[in-house]
Amino acid sequence: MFDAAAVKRDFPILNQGGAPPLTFLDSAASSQKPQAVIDALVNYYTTINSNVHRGVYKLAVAADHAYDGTREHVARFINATSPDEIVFTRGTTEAINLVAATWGRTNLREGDLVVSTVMEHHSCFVPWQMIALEVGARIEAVRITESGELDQDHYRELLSQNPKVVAFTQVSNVLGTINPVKEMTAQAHAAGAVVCIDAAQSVPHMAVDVQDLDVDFLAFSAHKMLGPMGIGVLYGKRSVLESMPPYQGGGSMIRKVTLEKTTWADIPSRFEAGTPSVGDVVGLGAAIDYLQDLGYADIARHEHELAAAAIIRLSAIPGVTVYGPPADVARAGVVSFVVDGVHPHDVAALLDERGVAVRAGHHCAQPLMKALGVTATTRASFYVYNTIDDVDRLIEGVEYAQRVFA
Amino acid sequence: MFDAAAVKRDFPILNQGGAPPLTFLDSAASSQKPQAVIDALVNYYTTINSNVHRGVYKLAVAADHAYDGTREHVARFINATSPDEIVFTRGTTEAINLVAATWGRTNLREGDLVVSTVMEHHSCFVPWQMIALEVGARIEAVRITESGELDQDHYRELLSQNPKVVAFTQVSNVLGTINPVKEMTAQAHAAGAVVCIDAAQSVPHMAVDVQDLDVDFLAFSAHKMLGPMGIGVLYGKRSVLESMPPYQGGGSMIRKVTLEKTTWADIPSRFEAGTPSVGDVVGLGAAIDYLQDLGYADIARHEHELAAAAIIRLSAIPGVTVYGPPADVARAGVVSFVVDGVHPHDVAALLDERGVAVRAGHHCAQPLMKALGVTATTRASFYVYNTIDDVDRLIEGVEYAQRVFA
Amino acid sequence: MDSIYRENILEHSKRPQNKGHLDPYDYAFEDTNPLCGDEVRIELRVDDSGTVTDVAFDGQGCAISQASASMLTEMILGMHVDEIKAMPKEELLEEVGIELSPARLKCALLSFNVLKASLYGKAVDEQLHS
Amino acid sequence: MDSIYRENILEHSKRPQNKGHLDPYDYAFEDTNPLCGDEVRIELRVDDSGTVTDVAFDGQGCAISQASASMLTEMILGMHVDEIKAMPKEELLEEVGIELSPARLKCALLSFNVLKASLYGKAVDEQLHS
Ligand SMILES: Cc1ncc(COP(=O)(O)O)c(C=O)c1O
Ligand SMILES: Cc1ncc(COP(=O)(O)O)c(C=O)c1O
Repeated sequence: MFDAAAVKRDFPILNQGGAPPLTFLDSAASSQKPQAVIDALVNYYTTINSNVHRGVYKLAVAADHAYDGTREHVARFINATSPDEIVFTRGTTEAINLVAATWGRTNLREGDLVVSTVMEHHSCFVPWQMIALEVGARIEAVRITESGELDQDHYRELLSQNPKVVAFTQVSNVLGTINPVKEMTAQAHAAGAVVCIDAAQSVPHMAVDVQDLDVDFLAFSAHKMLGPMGIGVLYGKRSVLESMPPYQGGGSMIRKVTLEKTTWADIPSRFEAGTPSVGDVVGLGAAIDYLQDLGYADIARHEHELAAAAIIRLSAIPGVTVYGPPADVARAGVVSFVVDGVHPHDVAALLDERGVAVRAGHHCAQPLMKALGVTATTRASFYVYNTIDDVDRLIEGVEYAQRVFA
Repeated sequence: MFDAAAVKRDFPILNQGGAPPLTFLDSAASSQKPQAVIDALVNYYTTINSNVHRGVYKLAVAADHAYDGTREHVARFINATSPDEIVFTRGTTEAINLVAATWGRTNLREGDLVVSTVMEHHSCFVPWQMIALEVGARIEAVRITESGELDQDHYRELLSQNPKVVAFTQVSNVLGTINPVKEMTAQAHAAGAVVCIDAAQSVPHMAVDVQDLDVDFLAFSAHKMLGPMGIGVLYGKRSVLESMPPYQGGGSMIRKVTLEKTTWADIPSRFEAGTPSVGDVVGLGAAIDYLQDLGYADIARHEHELAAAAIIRLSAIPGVTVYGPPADVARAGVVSFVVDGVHPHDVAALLDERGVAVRAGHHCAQPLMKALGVTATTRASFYVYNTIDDVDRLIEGVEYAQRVFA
Repeated sequence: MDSIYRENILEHSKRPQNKGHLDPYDYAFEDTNPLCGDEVRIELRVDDSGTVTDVAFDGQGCAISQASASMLTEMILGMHVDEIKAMPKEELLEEVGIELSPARLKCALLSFNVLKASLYGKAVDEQLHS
Repeated sequence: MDSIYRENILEHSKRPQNKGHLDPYDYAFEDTNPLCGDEVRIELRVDDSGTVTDVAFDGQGCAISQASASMLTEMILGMHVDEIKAMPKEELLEEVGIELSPARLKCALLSFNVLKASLYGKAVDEQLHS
């Protein structure tokens, strides 16, 4: 059985004591880090630290080994066909910008169609909107249904207009919806489009197999999956990556530089200009180990249990509206809600008085807020270290907020 | 007096023991980290960690405080007029790419001139070459003199052609040359050009005052100044930054997103899309504290002492050629050399057998290698934790390499 | 810990003063706080001497932003435009009377910034970048 | 620790075998290792049956890359082109006979990759992206 209380003991920030104790329900924004990840960082800086790719001395060789070894580890983790398909970036945002700026600027032309959705995080929408505006392409967003799912009829209608690229999220950071990436990708490919997936909210919570999904690009961030901030991954299919010009220019991404002309390194180095964040890459490797030790099947089951309890109990409180798919379907552990007469921001602040950390606002999804007809929601998100007690404290906190504003 | 031996004790990686002990002479590639910086990272992840800019709960407020507080700290450190002029990036490379891609793509037109130099690191040359090629601008490189200084006559000649931008390094990562940034900037401004300075090798080693230099942009990396990998700084003059469109799209850099149109946040957020590397920013703050405690006057004196000793003793070995300014002028602690009959790579590998870590190769400065008429050099670089013993071991190692290849 | 939701905040946010619109008005401005989606619009009517005779605010947002806007309208009624221009933000914060984190400070000061912008003649469709 | 600069490496790097050029040649290719600036060019002459009758290499670089190129030329002299095509890299590495880090492995295999590319008919001005 999954023992969340034991897991929680691995996270020093959650065991600081204090009154009220911390109930951390904002992992969708950024997760906490287990001791193993912190130790990996410390170990890196106290025994390995060196720049990579260019040194012949022992530390540099060790750093290379750690860096490229983690690249292989990540490739296996998402079942890429080769470590060459793994590009390290700062995070999901940079990964998607990289695709929009290189693949996008090379392939999109005036009048072309880009398909996205109204449930996107700004990081998966704005980069495409920017490049579309720059080249004169159109961008259309798939609508959502009442229950917070993508409107597949609308999707097919947009595909019939032969978009060049389809960019959307695997899991909504507001609704918890899990989109059918595999099916949608097959349809997009049949329509001739390249598929770019925002996996920021999926990879931390479920097993992702890029070959099974058959996506062209997939992006995620270490900091949402128990790893350090400042590092993330862009997966790209070899053939697509190889066709792309570089993103940033600088050290490591070149083959030969002359004053007249520069030629580019092979993938993945071509997309990794400058000194990478080697320590954070090592930390990401430790986070993957930790998650795999727990096992994704158990993780998903545990999170669903907590989210379902939260949805059911929140919905039972008069004046509380919960958004997204219901408790009894496959969905992620993200629960957004609104309390009548109490601004979401005030709900969060009053929960904080009780030690419950949740997020309030537009969650970087303003088009979705507009579609839901709200300016903001309060969001509780669950992860491996949360327990059913945390749900109790969330519910008590919401009732407290209602009493204060009664 | 500056006590390098005491300083060295603060760096766990340099005190691991082992035989032969580690003589680390590759700080120009990436410096080691003092315990204080490692502690700052650990403290961040065990007591503060949270996403920034959007949370109302206590951790999020603490993370905001740490993040924006360090921004103020950095602003004071380089004497910017406001923290708004400090943009956090992954490092120098990303900072310069940001400028080339936003300011460059907005302001450069066909036929415009970009002035750089032959001594640039690829990170300060390739981004400008890429954007120049994209828009059809010309790029010209200032030549160097015999002693490895910029040819100021050539510079003035290029300025007379009214370049739009002048981009160069404050300190050469191969030669150790310190360029007269203030004078060159004044001349560039008189010619109507914007000035972008690569300070990757200067900020770690000398006090830099952006108002005194009057540069428009200045970039540096934390990892070369005792801080963590994965974080760096772009300084930009407020008026110039405010005129620029965003770089990457995503969370935090927006003001309002609709499906039709997005408006941008104010500076500096406009240039910081996505979750930043908050822990690494905190680590950078600790590194600045550490350097300021040591004092830049003492640091510069100490490094010059070591570099001068190395230059004099290397030059005295028959068959060894040292590049860059002589020992008795103001120069940085970077010493490049070539040993007749032994490839630079083999010199480095043989030094490594003796525990001496130096770099060999083109040092991401292929145009400079060409100008020097070599394919590669061996480079020793000194920092706060190096002692005169390290110079001894370098010299012994070079003599050993000569014996092996005799 | 001390709650920031003191009586005066709750009172003003539940029963805001001067909420609504003026027609015609002499000064008006509105802005949004991207953090929480707060929106505030302020409208003023002044007499010939420059004294505020009527004030109204509208908008939506968290209790802090709505309460502080309500308090602010009460404070400036009867003040001269020049006095308002010279008013430091601390005066409003004192009235609000609670310790605020930097993020919540933005909520509390939204109405204050909108008021100042209106007097300095910003166009209504121009956004405050504060 | 054990030095990678064993006698055989030093011997070959100081006195390389088959260094120079062939004119005419049947196969040729050259490439650069961006890491250390190593350059290797290999030229081959084969008889009608496809057996290597002459081989030459040129270039500059570290001792490992030069020595391994020198060894490689010795190994393939008299071999059939098809044999060379089938030759695994381990054969050369065994000859080199030292433990190499991944970076130095690239130095040791530069000549091997150049040789293979020449036989698979890559144009001389095409760069190997290996
Ligand atoms: C669905 C989704 N996409 C993208 C992002 C952006 O990730 P990051 O800020 O790490 O780049 C997030 C999180 O902020 C997210 O939830
Ligand atoms: C002069 C100079 N500029 C730029 C860089 C690039 O810095 P980074 O790799 O941290 O982006 C370096 C170091 O690699 C350097 O020495």
